[in-house]
Amino acid sequence: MSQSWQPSLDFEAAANAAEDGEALVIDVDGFEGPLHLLLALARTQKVDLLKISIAKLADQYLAFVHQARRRRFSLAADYLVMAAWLAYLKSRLLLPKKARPEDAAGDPEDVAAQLAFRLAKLDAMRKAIEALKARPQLRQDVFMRGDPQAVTVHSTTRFSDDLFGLVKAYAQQRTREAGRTYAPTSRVEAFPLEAARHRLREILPELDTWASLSVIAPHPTGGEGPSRASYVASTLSAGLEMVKEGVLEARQLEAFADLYLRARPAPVAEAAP
Amino acid sequence: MTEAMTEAMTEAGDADLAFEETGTYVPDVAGTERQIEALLFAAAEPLSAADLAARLPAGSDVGRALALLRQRYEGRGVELVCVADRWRFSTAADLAFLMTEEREESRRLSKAAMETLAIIAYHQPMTRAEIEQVRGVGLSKGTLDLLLEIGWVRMRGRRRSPGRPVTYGTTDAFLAHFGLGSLSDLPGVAEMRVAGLLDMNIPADFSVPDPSKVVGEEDPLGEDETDAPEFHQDFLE
Amino acid sequence: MTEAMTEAMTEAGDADLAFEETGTYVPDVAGTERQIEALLFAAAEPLSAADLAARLPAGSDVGRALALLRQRYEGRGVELVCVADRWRFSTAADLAFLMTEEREESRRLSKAAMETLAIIAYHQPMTRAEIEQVRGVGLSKGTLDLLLEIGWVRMRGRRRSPGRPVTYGTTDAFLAHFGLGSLSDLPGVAEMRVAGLLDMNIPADFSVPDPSKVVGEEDPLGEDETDAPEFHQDFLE
Repeated sequence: MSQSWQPSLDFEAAANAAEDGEALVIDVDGFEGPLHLLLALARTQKVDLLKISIAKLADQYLAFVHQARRRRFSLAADYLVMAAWLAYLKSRLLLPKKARPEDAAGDPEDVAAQLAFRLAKLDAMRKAIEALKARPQLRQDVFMRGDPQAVTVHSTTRFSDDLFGLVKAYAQQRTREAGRTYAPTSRVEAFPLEAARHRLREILPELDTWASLSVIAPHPTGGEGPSRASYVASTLSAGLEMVKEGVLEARQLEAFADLYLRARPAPVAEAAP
Repeated sequence: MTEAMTEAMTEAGDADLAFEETGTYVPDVAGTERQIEALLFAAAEPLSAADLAARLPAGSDVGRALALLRQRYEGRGVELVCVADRWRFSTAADLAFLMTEEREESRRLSKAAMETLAIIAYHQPMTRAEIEQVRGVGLSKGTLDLLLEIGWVRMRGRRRSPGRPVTYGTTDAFLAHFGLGSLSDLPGVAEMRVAGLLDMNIPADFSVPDPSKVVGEEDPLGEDETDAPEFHQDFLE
Repeated sequence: MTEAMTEAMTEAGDADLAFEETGTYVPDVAGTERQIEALLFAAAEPLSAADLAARLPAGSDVGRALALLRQRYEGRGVELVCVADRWRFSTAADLAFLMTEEREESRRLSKAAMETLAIIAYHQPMTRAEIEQVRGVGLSKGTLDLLLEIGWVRMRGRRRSPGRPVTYGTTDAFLAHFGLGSLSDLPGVAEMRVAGLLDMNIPADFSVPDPSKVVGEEDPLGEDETDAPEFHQDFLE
C-alpha cells in the first residue's frame, strides 16, 4: 500500500473543525464525516473527481482509518462502515465482470459513479464557499451609509416577525411549560391570609400615597408558590380587614377599575412633637 | 466643469502613489478624493479634515481632495457640505420634498405577544383563560388587543362552557404574513426538533396539536359581538 | 465616459420637466437621476426600483436613471450596486482597509455552518435530510439554528413528500451581505447547474468516463445510472 500520499494531506481542516466546538461533530483529524475524508483524499490525487480511481481511493481511505484508529480508539461507526463498503466495492470492481445476478447493492460501477458524483457535488460546494468568502462582504469590506439622513417619517408599522420566531416562541414557551408541569414540586398553593396581613403591615409605612392593588400584591416567583390570583385575593382580603381596623383606606373610581390602597394618615395629635 | 475636476475624474480609481521629485511617495489626489468619499459616506458622523487625515495614508492632500470632491458633487442630488469645520454628505436642499416620505417601520412583537400568538395559532380555538393556563402567567389586556388590532387574531366564537367565554383564533392575514398556505403548514414537533428548538430533555409525551383540526365546542359569535373586545372577561376569569 | 453620461452631467441640477411632443409633461432623466441619488444616499436600507418609482414624480424613467447613476459612480469611492433586486450605495471594496472604525466584529461561521449555508443557497429549497445527504454527515443541532438566527436562512415551506418536511432557503439579507443581485449571481451557479452538480441524484447524462478502461486502475464507471441506489443510505443511516 502506498504511503506517499500521507505527508501531502491537508490537515488545515483539523484546526477548523476544532474551533467549531460542536458536540456532534465526528472529528477524525478534522474530517467531519467519511465523505469529507474521501474528498480530501481524492483531491490529493489531483485528478478530475469523475475520473478518480475508486480502488486507489479505497486503499488510501482504509490506510487512513487504520492509522486514525491506532491513535483514537473510538472511531465513529460511519468511518468504519464506509471503510467496509469501500473494501467491498473495490473487490467487486476488481473482479472480472461475470454473469452474476445483481444483488441488492446494485451494479458496483453504478455505485462508484454515484460516489464520484457525490464527491464532485461536495467539492463544488467547497469551491462555492471559497467563492462566497472571496466576495466583498457587507460591514467588513463594503459599507452602507454610516449616517442615514433623517427622513420625515409618516410611519406605517410593518411587523418583521417571521415563522421561525413564531415557532421558536411556541417551542420555548411549551418547553418551559412542560418543565413546570412536570416539576414534582408543582402543586396548588394558596397565599395564606395571615401572611398577606403580615406583609401588608410590614409595608404599611411605604403606603403613604395611593398604590394600586395589582402593584401591592406579590408576583409569583418562577413556577412555584401560590398563583397570582391567590396573591391578589389574599392581599385584598387582608387589606379590607385593615380598612375596617382603620389603618388603611381603600378607593375605587368605578366598577372594575383598579383598587387603590393607602395608609390612613396618623391623627395630628400623635404626629405633633 | 473645471479643468481640475475633469482631470481628477479621468484619474479616478487610480489610487497609486505618485513619485515626486523629492524622492518620497505621495498619495495622488484622485485616490485621496476617492478615499475621502468612502470615509465620509460610511462615517456615522461628520468628520473634520484632521479626522480624515488621521485615517488616510500619510502625506494625503486632504484639503485639495476635499475641494475637488465638493466640486464634483456640486449641483448633484447629494452635496458635500462643511458644517462647524466638519464635512458630511447631505442631500440637496431643493430635494427636501422627496425626503418627507412615508416609511414602513419595522417592528417586532413583544415576547409575550409572540408567545400568545403562537399558542393561539397551534391550539385554536382558545379562550383567554386557556391561553393563560398554557403560558402559566396572566395575559395583560394589551397583548390580545394588539394581536386583534394587527389583524392576526380574531374572535372566533364562544365556548360551550360556563360563562360562554369568547374563543380566539388566527386570521388569513396571519397565514399570509407568515407565509403559510394553511394552518396545517405550521411546523410540527419533528421540525422543531430539527431546527434545534426543542431540548433533549423534554418529556417523551410532548406533542403539538394539529391546528387544522378544531377541538372543543364553540358557538358562532352573535351579530354585534365581532368588534367588541370582551373586557369583562378579564375580571370574570 | 459615455455620450449619454456627459450629457446627463451637463444637465445635472436641471430638474425641470421637459415638454414632449405628445403634450404631456415628462420628468427629464437627469433630474430623475439626481432625485434617485438623493433618495438612495439618504436611505438607511436598499430601495427597489419600485420603491423609488413610488417616491418619485409620476412618469420618471427610473430604470434609465439608475443605469446612468451606476455609470457615474463607477470607479468612485462609493458605488451604486444592486443587491437582492434593491439598490444601495456602498463603499468600494478596495477601500476596505480604510474602514477599520466602521468594521463590525465579523461573525466567523464554522466550517459546518458555512457548508450548510452554501448547500442551501445553491440547492434551495432544501430539506434538512437533503442537506445531510449532500454533506454525508448529520447536521448538528446548532448549525441550522444559527443560520436562522443570523437571518441568512429561512424556512420556506414544506416539501410535498411523505412527512411534508420543512424546506429551507436563503433570505434577502444573505444576498445583501454577499453583495449578490439575485440567486443567479451566486458564483459558479450556472456552471454547476449545467454540470448537473445541483441535482440531488446523479443525472442521466452525467459525464462518466469510458468503462472500457482497465478495471481497477482507471475509472470503471458504468453508463446507465438510472436505478443506482442511494449510496448514503448504506453508511449514513
